[in-house]
Amino acid sequence: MRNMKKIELILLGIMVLVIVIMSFLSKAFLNISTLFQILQLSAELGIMSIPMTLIMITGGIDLSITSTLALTGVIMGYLWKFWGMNIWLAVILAIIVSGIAGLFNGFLVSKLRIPALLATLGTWAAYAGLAVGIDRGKGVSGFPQSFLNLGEGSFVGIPYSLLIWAIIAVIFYIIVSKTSFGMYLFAIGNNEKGTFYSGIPVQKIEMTIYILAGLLAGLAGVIYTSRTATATSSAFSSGALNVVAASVLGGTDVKGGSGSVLGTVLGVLIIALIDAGLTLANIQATVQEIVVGTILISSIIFYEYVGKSKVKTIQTISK
Amino acid sequence: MRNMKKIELILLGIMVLVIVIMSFLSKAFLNISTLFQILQLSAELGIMSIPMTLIMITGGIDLSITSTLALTGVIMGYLWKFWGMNIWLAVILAIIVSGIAGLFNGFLVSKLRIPALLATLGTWAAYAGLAVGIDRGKGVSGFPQSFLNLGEGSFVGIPYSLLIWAIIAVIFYIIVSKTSFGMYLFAIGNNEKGTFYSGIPVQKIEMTIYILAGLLAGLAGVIYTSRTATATSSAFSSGALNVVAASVLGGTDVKGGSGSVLGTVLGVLIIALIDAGLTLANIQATVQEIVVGTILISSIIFYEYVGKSKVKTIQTISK
Amino acid sequence: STTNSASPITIYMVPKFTGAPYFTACEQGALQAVAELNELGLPVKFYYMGPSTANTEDEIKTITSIIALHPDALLYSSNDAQALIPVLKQAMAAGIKVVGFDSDVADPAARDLFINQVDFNVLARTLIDLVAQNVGPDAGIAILSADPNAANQNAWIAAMKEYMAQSYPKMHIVTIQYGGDLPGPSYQDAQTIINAYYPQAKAIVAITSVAFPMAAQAVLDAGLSGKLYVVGLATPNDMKKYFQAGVVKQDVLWNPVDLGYLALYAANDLVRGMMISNINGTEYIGGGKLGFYKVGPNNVVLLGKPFIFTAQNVNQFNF
Amino acid sequence: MDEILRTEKLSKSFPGVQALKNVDFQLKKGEVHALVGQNGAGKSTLVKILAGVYKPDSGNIFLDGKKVEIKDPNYAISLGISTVHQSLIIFPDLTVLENMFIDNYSSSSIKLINWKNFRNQALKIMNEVGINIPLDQEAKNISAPMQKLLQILRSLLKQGKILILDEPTAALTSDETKILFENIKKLKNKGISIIYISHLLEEIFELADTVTVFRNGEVVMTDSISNLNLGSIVKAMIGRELQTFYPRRDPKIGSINLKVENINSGILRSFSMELKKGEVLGIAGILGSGRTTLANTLFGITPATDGSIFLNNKKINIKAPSDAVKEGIVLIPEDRQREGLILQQSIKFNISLPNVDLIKNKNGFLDPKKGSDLTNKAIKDFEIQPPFPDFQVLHLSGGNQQKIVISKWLVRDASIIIMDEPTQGIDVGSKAQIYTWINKFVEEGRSVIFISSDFDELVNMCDRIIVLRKGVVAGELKKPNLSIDELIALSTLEERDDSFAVKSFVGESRND
Ligand SMILES: Nc1ncnc2c1ncn2[C@@H]1O[C@H](COP(=O)(O)OP(=O)(O)OP(=O)(O)O)[C@@H](O)[C@H]1O
Ligand SMILES: Nc1ncnc2c1ncn2[C@@H]1O[C@H](COP(=O)(O)OP(=O)(O)OP(=O)(O)O)[C@@H](O)[C@H]1O
Ligand SMILES: [Mg+2]
Ligand SMILES: [Mg+2]
Repeated sequence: MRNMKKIELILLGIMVLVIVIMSFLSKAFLNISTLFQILQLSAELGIMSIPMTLIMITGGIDLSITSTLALTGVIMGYLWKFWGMNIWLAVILAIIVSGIAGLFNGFLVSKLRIPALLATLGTWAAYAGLAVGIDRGKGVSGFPQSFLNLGEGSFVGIPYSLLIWAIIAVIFYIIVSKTSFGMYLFAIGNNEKGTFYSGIPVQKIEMTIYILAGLLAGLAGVIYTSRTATATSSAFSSGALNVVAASVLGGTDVKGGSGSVLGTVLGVLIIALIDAGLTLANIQATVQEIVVGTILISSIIFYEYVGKSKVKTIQTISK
Repeated sequence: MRNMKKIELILLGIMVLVIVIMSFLSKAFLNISTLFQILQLSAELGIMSIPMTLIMITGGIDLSITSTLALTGVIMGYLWKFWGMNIWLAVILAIIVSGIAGLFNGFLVSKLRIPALLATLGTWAAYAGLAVGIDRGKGVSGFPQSFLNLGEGSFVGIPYSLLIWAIIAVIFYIIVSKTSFGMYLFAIGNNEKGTFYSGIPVQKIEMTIYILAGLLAGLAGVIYTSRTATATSSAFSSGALNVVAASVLGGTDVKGGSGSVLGTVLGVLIIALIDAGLTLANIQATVQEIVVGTILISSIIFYEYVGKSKVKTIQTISK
Repeated sequence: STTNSASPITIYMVPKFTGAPYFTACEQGALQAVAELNELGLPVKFYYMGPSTANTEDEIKTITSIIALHPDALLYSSNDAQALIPVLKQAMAAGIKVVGFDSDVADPAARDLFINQVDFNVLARTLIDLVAQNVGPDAGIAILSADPNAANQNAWIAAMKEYMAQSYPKMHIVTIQYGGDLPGPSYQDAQTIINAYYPQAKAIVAITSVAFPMAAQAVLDAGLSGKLYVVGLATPNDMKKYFQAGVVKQDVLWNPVDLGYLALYAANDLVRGMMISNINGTEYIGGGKLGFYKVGPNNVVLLGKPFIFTAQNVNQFNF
Repeated sequence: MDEILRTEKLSKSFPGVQALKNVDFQLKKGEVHALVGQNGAGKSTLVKILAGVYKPDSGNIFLDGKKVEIKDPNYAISLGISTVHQSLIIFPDLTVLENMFIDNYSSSSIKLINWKNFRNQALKIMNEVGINIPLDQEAKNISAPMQKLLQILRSLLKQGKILILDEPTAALTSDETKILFENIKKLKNKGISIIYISHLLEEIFELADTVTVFRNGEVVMTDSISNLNLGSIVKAMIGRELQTFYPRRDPKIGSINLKVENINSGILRSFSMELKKGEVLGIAGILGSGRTTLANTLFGITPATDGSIFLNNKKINIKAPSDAVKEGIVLIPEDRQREGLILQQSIKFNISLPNVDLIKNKNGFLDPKKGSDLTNKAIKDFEIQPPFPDFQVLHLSGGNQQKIVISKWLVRDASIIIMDEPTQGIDVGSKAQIYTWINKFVEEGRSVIFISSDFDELVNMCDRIIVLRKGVVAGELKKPNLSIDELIALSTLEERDDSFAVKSFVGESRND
């Protein structure tokens, strides 16, 4: 396992550095409500990256969550607009559907034992197809203000979506680091067979995290819909790989067995702050992409190579 | 190991079926030059999916190739337009750069032993960032006719890009199925350590295929630029997962050790024909996404579950 | 609140995406206006910033960051008629004057002014009249649009249908394809039209600046120059090649340089309170060298009539 | 004594193997019941069924007289059956403490873990048992014997009614074995029933009350230890009296073939040796003494960091296995399945893989016919069963798998073959065949480096034996002064352990 404590500290250091540099580049940066406004835009990414981290700790991956996000929004919108359903009932039903989408992933991965990359590659295409099929590219808007408040409103100055992200992060932080469920995730990522031999219901646990990923992608879909006041199948087109990238930047190991919720949250925050900071400093979007790409690749090399003790190539060839 | 012969036959059957159904749905479908026109649009996907198949046979993956494609186009365009370089010299230099991009992937994967998914996730972001950074989102157009001929022209009625794809497919078909190099790919995918113990230079082989992937992505980038008459960093935005999906549909196993060039070619053709056929038959694009998604997920389940002898879950849990 | 005329003001211009020659032309116009205003002792600090691809989320992020900088005015061209409404309302609430250009949002309350490049009814009529003149009053036409959510394009399509029913009852729309404002897909859609709908469709009407050159290229590639009529909207620089090749006879557009110029003047007028009211209560804005413009219902300002570029006049323009 | 567990006509088969056939087995309260049998006899399969890992094809299990269906490992644990599996089950990235409590599964897995409580429990049990492992180390950083002890501790913590130990001592040194035995006796006195599996028959005589012998998936004998002796158990295990089976050879030792001077690599410290033509050179040592490191260094898996290697007086540079193969040096690796074979592929694929130079046609393409010819020759020469080139290696028996590893190298003209534990987990007949090939190989003037933990085998097969201890040469024995006692003395300074003698005809434990 990587030394996550150390990685978390490094990430914290990077974040502080980013904030310091950015606040030199632009005065606007240090304003709390500005920061909240900016971070709010990463709430969906932040929320989805948490179950992604759990899944990656077990050695899995879920490429389908951004399709689930779009699917949830579209279903919600259609239930409300064309079936005349109460908006909150539509929200609940749509989130249930997202849970079923997660369940299906879990079924493919834990019961049929299809490699997660493969299984969720398939459902990524299938759920996206479904969303486009329902939506027919048209989109729904005109939601009632009560629903839009979710994306617009705030509590003691903190936007709801940030609050929701924070609450989820705290809950999952506790689950991952303080409960046996969390320990099992690491155990599965380390040695799935051994975990099973130890009497731990591996399949049930895997199933659970894929369902959680579906549900949280659904929740993210609802927040996204509310924030943009539109439900469309092209929602969150930036895609699942960005969610994976945020977790990876946060120190999660794609091979499984390592990762932390705190690291992932910091990973998302760093990307968001750099993005926003460069815009605030009037630096072109094009430069931003280069900066983020470079940070990602260097952190990967750092975690994989320098972060571990340097070992002979040949030993690691055994995978 | 999957029975690739059988999978290839099934795919061939599906392709014939698709052609028959589609020609009932639309008369335009059976016209040879129409077919060529349609298939030409899949040439880049087809070209890139071949090295992807080789990499996946060894148990790796390359998510960065679509970024490499865009990067190559942009570099070529800029060398030509702003440095006043001869267009063909620019093409060659850009393809060399794409080879270097592949080399860097190979270095990360085979020397630093960073898992391929992780390494190429990083370079995916980095190369895309680089492309956007050079391009600044502006794009280059107005290429000379001699260059555009590559994307427009044809030889005895067969578009050049299709010819190039076909030639590459034949060469790689021979490499994979008739040479020791091909044999080593399967051996690495099945058991990398055991292959190394058999006196085979595993790292060199891995390095080679990532370089090949880079070079062919570069070639695809040149063809794409010529065909669309524009070099832009947003080229081929449909992404690497589609390339992976085409290989998977063609029977390549993401776990490594299985796959065939013929299967992959058939996979690409089937997707292209369905896409085009449904469009020709006036069926909504939305339905197309559903159809392709469904085919993908069912083929995955078929290959992984039904295609192999049905084994008790418990045995396969040991991975 | 208005600002003292002599003190400098800050204006941000956010295009759908940076890089398209069309938006670069808008930027040129805005820069001309800035230069004039500075000379007049009305200093303006001007920034041009936007996403690198036509991505709604990135546009929202950019605008959110800009709000934090508290500029005096914001010019936008929206990627999504719905999703930008909340963030634009935020900008207005923050005391920023919001002026749309080129592409509006669905809710007039989300901005102070919208500079409409051209009356969409007039534009639609111009296009249909050109088809009638060149192909005949009973032509079947294929439309190549951006994506199904694009507000402008949808309005034009609706107006075309209405005008056809009125003036050319035998003229009909054979198919509408959506190329997503991307060169590759637009080209592919054009090929689809050629393969599947020609000769039922005798004209392609390409109503985005990306789609038109791609449609022309596809017709050229298919050897249908002179047989399949292509008309549409694009910047003259993009079309010069096709005028030369003879595949395109007319290009309909407004002058995007003027559009950017007027949008900037409008923003300046709003910020400095330089709007002129006339006796009847109708508001006018000062458009510099372009003169005065009436503010119509829903706070829409109409730039003018469409302009038709032809092989004879196209070389007088450079944007 | 009362019965606690009984199986009735338990059967289990895997594709191509009947692992258990109508097994009737009875365990009494408070007894230590030993299971013995050759490799593949079915011992671990029974263990895995009792532990809930496998479901039996047919038959019943009774616990305290009640019929039970052990559907998964969790259920087995809840029934009071705790198991130390033969394979090392460890979570390398988790700490020792986390490893110890990993299987503390309860339905309320979302409840917060009380680490303080766990730590106290861990300290208490380690104190009781008499061992000490640093609790906050990551498990991968402790030694292999400690890892095994950790696994044993984990099952002791559960305080079940039945404890199953499947070859627990295979990875332990004698000190730890002693501690384990004391604890087993303590548990027995507390009334806990123990199923104990080992290939070391002295252990059986020290611990067991009852012995059950398995052969080919069947129970062939169950009896009280007092009625048995070593000979009767061995006879039941292999179905006949054991005879010697080492083929005779008249060594014709020639000039120096390979010379190694002062190499350092891994644990090996300035190691030097000479190897002559026509010689079988044995390498002896205990677990972790550096034998595998030596083999891997000479074959280029872990190249030497300094020193020199000469082949026929010419200095050679071996940086990777491909270099070694070019020089005619080949290796039969220790881990047959992971290092020696591509299990998913056919016999033909495996034989061809290192020999593509032999099966190419003029144009450089692989010639399927040449490949088949080469494979058929290997199948014939080495009597591989079944003799089908397209047969998947995964489904071959262990002995036949080993034959493929050996034959894939012997079909080419190697001049030096290094064999690392070549007879490990191999049945008696196949062993004799391997010995015959070794003799034939050196008779042609070539050389063998023979690494084995089976000192009997070394003494009988080698012309000379180098003994390693902690990476340095502890001594060298030459024919005719080869003796097991001397080897043991040299490799373990502290003590003599007669268990090696028994090991020699039962075969070493196999990791699965
Ligand atoms: N999962 C499995 N799949 C296929 N065959 C298996 C499996 N597990 C065991 N076998 C086979 O069942 C037979 C019995 O194996 P088992 O592991 O029970 O033997 P054992 O007596 O424990 O041997 P050892 O002394 O080597 O540990 C062997 O032939 C083995 O190859
Ligand atoms: N590549 C390596 N790097 C570091 N340490 C190693 C390496 N290979 C082996 N070791 C360690 O060196 C010691 C010698 O190991 P080696 O495998 O050579 O011993 P061995 O005599 O073959 O024992 P065994 O019976 O385990 O095969 C062990 O403690 C092992 O953990
Ligand atoms: Mg066993
Ligand atoms: Mg060894």
